[in-house]
Amino acid sequence: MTSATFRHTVWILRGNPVTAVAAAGAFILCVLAIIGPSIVPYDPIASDVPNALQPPSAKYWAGTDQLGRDVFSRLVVAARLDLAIAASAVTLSFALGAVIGSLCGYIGGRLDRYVGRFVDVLMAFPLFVLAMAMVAALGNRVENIVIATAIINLPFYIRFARAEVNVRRNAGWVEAARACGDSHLSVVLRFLLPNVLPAMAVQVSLNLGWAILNAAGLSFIGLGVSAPTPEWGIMVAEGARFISTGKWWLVAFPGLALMLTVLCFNLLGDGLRDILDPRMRT
Amino acid sequence: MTTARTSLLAAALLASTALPALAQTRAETLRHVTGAAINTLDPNIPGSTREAFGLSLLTYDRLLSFGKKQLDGKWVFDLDKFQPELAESYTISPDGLKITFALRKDAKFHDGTPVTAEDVKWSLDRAVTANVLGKGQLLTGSLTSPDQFKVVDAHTFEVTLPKPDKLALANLAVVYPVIFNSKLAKSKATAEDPWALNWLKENTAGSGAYIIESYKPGETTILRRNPDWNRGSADKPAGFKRIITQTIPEAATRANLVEKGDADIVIDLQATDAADLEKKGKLKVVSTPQYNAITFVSFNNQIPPFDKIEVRKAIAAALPYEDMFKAALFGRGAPLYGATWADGKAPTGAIFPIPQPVKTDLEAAKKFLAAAGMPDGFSTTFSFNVGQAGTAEPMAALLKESLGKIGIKVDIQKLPDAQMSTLINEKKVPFFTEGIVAWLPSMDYFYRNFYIGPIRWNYSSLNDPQITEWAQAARFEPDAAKYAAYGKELNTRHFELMPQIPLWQPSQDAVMQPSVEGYVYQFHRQIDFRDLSRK
Amino acid sequence: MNAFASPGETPLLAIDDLHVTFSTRRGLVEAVCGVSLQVAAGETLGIVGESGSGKSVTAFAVTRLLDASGRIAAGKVRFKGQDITSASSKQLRSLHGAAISMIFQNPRGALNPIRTVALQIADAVGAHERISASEGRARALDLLKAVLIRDPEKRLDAYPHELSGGMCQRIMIAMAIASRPALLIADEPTTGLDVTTQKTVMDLLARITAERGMAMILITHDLGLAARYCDRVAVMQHGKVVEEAEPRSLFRAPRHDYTKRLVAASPTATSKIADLAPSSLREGASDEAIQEGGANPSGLLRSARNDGEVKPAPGTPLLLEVQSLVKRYDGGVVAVNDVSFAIRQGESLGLVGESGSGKSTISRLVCRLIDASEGEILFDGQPIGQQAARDFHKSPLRKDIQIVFQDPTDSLNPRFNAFDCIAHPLRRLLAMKDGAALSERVRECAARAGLPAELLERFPHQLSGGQKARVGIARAIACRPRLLVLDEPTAALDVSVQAVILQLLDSLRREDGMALLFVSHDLNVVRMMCDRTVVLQNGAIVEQGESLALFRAPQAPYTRQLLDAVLHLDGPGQRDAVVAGS
Amino acid sequence: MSSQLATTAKRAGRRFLSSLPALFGVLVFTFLLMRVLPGDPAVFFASGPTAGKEEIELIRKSMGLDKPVPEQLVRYLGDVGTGNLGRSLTTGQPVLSDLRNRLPASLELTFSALLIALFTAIPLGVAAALRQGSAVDHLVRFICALGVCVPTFVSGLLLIYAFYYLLGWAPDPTGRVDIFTSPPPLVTGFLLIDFAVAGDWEGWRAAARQLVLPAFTMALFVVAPLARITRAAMLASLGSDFVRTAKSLGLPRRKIIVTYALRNAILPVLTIAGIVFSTMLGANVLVEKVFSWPGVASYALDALLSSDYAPVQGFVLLMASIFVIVNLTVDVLYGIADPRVSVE
Repeated sequence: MTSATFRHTVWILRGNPVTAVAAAGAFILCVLAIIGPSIVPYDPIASDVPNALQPPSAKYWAGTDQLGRDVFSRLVVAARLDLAIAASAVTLSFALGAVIGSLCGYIGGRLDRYVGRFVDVLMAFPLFVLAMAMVAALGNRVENIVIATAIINLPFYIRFARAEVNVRRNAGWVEAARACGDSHLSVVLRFLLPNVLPAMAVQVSLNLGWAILNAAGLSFIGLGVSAPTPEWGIMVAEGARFISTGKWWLVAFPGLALMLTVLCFNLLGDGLRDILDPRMRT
Repeated sequence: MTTARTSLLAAALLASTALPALAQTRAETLRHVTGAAINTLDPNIPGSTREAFGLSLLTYDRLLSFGKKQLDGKWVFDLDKFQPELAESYTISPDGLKITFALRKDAKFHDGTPVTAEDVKWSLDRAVTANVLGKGQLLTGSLTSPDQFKVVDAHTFEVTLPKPDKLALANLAVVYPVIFNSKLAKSKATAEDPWALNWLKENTAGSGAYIIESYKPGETTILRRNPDWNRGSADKPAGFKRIITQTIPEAATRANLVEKGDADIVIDLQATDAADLEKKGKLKVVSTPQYNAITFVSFNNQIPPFDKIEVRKAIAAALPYEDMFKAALFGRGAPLYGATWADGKAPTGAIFPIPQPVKTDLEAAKKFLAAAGMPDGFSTTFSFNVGQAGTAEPMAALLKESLGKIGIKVDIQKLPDAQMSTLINEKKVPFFTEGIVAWLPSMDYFYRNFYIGPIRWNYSSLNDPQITEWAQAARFEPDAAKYAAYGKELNTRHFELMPQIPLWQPSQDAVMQPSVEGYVYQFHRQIDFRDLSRK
Repeated sequence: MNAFASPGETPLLAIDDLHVTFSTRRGLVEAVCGVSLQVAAGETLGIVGESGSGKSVTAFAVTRLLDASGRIAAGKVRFKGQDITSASSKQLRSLHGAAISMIFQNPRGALNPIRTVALQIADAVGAHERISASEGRARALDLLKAVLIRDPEKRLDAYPHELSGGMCQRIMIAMAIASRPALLIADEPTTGLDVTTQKTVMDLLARITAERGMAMILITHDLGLAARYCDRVAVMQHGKVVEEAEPRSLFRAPRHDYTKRLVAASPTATSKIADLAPSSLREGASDEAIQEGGANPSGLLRSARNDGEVKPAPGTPLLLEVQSLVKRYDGGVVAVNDVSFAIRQGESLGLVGESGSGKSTISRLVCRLIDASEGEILFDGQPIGQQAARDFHKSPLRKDIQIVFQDPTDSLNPRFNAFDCIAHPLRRLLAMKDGAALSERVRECAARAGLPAELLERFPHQLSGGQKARVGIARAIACRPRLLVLDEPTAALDVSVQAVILQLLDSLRREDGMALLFVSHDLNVVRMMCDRTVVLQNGAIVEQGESLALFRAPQAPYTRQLLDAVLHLDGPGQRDAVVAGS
Repeated sequence: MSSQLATTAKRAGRRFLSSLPALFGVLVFTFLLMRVLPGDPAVFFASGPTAGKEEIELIRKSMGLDKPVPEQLVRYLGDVGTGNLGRSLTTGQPVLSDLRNRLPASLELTFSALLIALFTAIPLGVAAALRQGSAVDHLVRFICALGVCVPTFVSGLLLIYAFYYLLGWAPDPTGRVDIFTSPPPLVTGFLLIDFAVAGDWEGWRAAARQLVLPAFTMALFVVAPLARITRAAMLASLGSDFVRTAKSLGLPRRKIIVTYALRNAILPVLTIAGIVFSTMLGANVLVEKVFSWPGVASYALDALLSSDYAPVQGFVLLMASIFVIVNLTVDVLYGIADPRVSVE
């Protein structure tokens, strides 16, 4: 980051306390994801049935679940898996979508039409049902959840990259690059792609939150990560069973974690948009 | 501004109470909520759901139905006692090969046609001939061919058996051999569909206590009382004028509904909700251990390393029974572990299942493992289906933890229901949990249907000639003492082989308004609404 | 007509020590610092200046239409004695349109794209009086007639996108005069329009203001426009009025240094490259164009003074030969229709035409960035038209044909710094590896393009327009091409910057013996820069020949029309002539 | 004007034709995906206590599963061509009639949610744009972000818990209309409309009461994208030259904001609303589940979990068709609202 960009960022953040808070939140989450397992007070997987379903107390900050496991510890440890699922799903669709979309946007023609058809087919699917079907077909393991989430995100990235490249394909600097001896492919990969990435980064941030929710939704209908791995979506889904009996902490805390995380990424995405939007620069 | 207005509108809509003038009939209406759906009106159609079976009990009559008995203070169905429905009485010939039914003379179908022996004959012929579910079931009562059914006169009907079979009568009381209005049904039959399967799937031609008023598959079914029906014990129509069955997929919502008084009865709550409602004490909670059901942890006895008895025994000694029972079921059911068998022999043989002499003993488990030649354990997967995640998930987590202590690494696999049943049918799941139910819970019935042969329900793929032989012998053993002796051998052998580890019999928690009376636990784990009435 | 409001008489508009500030991330920036101006009723005041001089901001401050970040920090603006700076929003609303109205640059954008012309004009009328829908329509028709639109009835139900830019500006004028304001502020009203359209629109404005006795403030960067249509001209620089006078005296004998430079830099029918930025004016100058010259290549001033003929000798071989070139786009649009011309080695050829004449397409065809539909291009005798543009990057001739683009901002990769931009063709075409040789070569090219070495680390958004243009030029000459295509290289630059850049290009050409294909819409510039000129209209050649001869005695009517529309700095009283003549 | 309509219609026709391959792709892809599912529906539904090989084979045969997959596909395509979508094992009914019965429920819910969302999002977005950078702007952004970060099943359950269980304001979440209210004569299948047609306002209120919570749950989730795009579009049009023109002409503020800025800003909102509608319709699986709403999505979910092919295939086809129709509608509306489109 050049110093000017840094200054600009600082200026934006000052005018945007919400984004600053979101950025801090996202940072804390990432830190938790890394060091979480080593700082939690209890083993997130070890059961302690005699102490099951304890409400929050000084001993168990967020209460205990059906098996007497400490909800707080599970929450903290789950951060890693949840972020990993979301991040890898989004990275996957981002990488594929950026390359495919850029090529389509730049080359156009038949490739664009074929890919466009494929994207149309994907878009016409009810996406959540598609994700469900894919997880059901491939088996509900973490990598399949990632793949399903990535695939249903893919069309958006392709379209986005395509549109972004399309507006730039006739820019002077693209023609200049070709006049300087770059082939079409090199123009796409070395010139256009780096230029559309920042705009797509915004999308990524917004999408991270969405990917987390998607995984949670899959968990809710039973197609999520398997027990006893702590994962927020499953914890919410399990906790939802206890709503009617007033064991609120089982759904409230994981729900809150989910919500805050998604909130952070959404606000961060919003903020990033402002930082990267050249129109905001004076 | 608009937001404010919208939410005001919302509040206004929410706050107004709009129960119409049906209130006075509310007391005569029973509202039942369930998580599942009715998918056919004829219980014989392949693929029928449990709820469809439940419905058929109301819309159709059979020749007879099960009686009831008290088990630990709870009313349950009695396999050995029958009460008349369309048959006024029956006699069994001394050699046990001929059963003669005297039909009621006043019984009429919903369209007013009298019920005759012809109708019974057509219906039972259909059950053993057509491609219907009844065929497989009636087989277990030695009812296989139309030749066995004879019309003696308009109101006398005769069934002949090749061998005296204890389950013949019981089989006539299950949901399949319902009596159709044969004239009506035949008029709807076609050349390709001589038994009117297609028509009966969406229409009823019965004489039952209730008439279908509206049927929206997967949503609601509304039943109207048949005022002329008098086949109940008291010779009068059923207790409620109307029965509404609604599908509410969310279990927590069902609990809310019954707690708020909006629903009258529900039997498929989560254990935690049932426990909570019982504690609150406002509702009547009838919690009956399902004495014809077992939840077990099963091995595929053909797949290594579970082909070794020692491995199976090791796991049986390592399961955290107490924790699993408490965490998964909240203690709601009858445990099948922790018994003591004095001489290593089963204490009784008249019934199955009986509590097993297993308990958590990690040291013993390790010894068994060592004996199996795997002192360091092994890796395996443990599967359960999504539909049972509520209880199976915590169970699996505890199992994984406990087996980890003796070196067995377990990967938990949660499979969509259809996938799980397919894999089980193909005998590809090594280690899993399932539940079984026997409609006719006699000891030999269990062994014959769940531990013999290459059939789907032989979950453990057990293939033990001894068990096969004893079970077949017990089936036609008329003498109770000898029968029990076979049973004792079988139960002992079963424990020694440990093809599965029976865990418990979960309770069926029927939660109802205090005013609802007459609930009986039925063989098909549905409510027989004909029993119910309001105080 | 009285050019100066006589003292004692209240002027129509009086701006008194106006200060306008904008809040930016660098803190407050003062865009207008102490401007005082007066406009009498019926008078036309010109405000000229380059971008950033504060001329438009002044106009927007007067009408209180500044962006949210802008604020009038001090000063008074009185309209008929009423202080606008303290007017309530209600008062402002009655002032807008009814007393003061504005017309803008980019007329199409200034109209609501999804509302018909009739409704928009009726809106303008209805803003200040109660009228029914049918009255509104009738009034709209009257106004359309007043702005001399052809077939006014038909245009009533048209949408802006269905009309040409000139027509949109007429409609804008119709809306602006709808409520009979006493003052019309025209902010660059003809920028972006073709020269011929520019003339008709300006004539219309002059006529309407004269007929209706309206005062007008004409804000423009074009001195010729101000000279022709204004009674009085104020020159602005850095938010201040540096000089104010009647146009004839202002442009004939500018007193302020900035005005002198501006006048010199504006190409006229007779000016020469060397006159554009004479060194005598550089001393003490503080504007961007001159400052940029900081790393003056030694050759620049020398060659600028040396205005000798560099025309190649008659026997010089042809470098580029374009034969019957046709470019058709999907949908049958013919952008270039049977165009043939040739350039000798070291020769400079001008390509002029209005928008849509196909001149940019030709420049890209020649550069082999796009494929021609028909025709052949010979470079140095070799046919290069057949090799697909897709593969031309592999051609050994790639480095011999380079191009400088119109918009300097658009032509630089935002993610490359200046160094990488210039080094890019060296790495690619000459396969130079990173190292001392490369950076030496980049520095050299930068120096020749007049770009100080310390700017090489900067990214495009950190450079000024002129600096970016220099980066673009340095990149284009890095491989020492034999043909340099210049696609409107100065169209996006202020005149003073344009002057310096033109000088730079001219000297580079002399030093390297490059041939130039100079594409421009500005006839004066082409005349100065090019030995020969090709005039294009609708994709076809109208006329071509020696520049001097062609401009002196144009043969084709279209060329004549173009030349007529060119504005001249000397021409007071033109306005009266126009009015009288119509 | 009429020529504009004609070009719009022509465009719509072209769009429709060009979307047919996509529909076909969806059809085939779903078919194959369902065949990849490891579950065998026959086994699952052969749940009778004595279900043996024979019964399983029977079901397989009745479903045509005994044939090779390519033949199944050809048969299926033929069936779809003749309007036969197969039969659901879960409900025992033809899929087409199931979908026909349930689609109005989903549509009514989705429409209501979209309306609620639009009526919330547009004012919010406009307010944020009018005071860009102010506390209002930040607040709107925050509210929107909050809406999208709660999973619908959580917000749905919480709303039920609060409004039905604790407060008792809402009716029991058991479907479209109180079970004791007699349904209106079937006209459109949209209860609110049918009740209104029948003049049964009591019933109308009952249906509306049922609708409020699920619709809000869904709306909560889509307010954000709509408000965000409204804000952005509104900022763009407020900063546009034509709004400046309108200001310079002294047009009333209301007219500038509504007629000039908002009417232009609504165009991108329209596009997004179309996309949102299609996504909602497919994504309201969880809401329908939580509120026992008898819609098509929960129907498909149940079918999917039991590997009941026909309903899932039918559902996906239906959703894809609706997606196409909604896109077409948006196109047509856009063509009518924006004269520029028709000349492209």
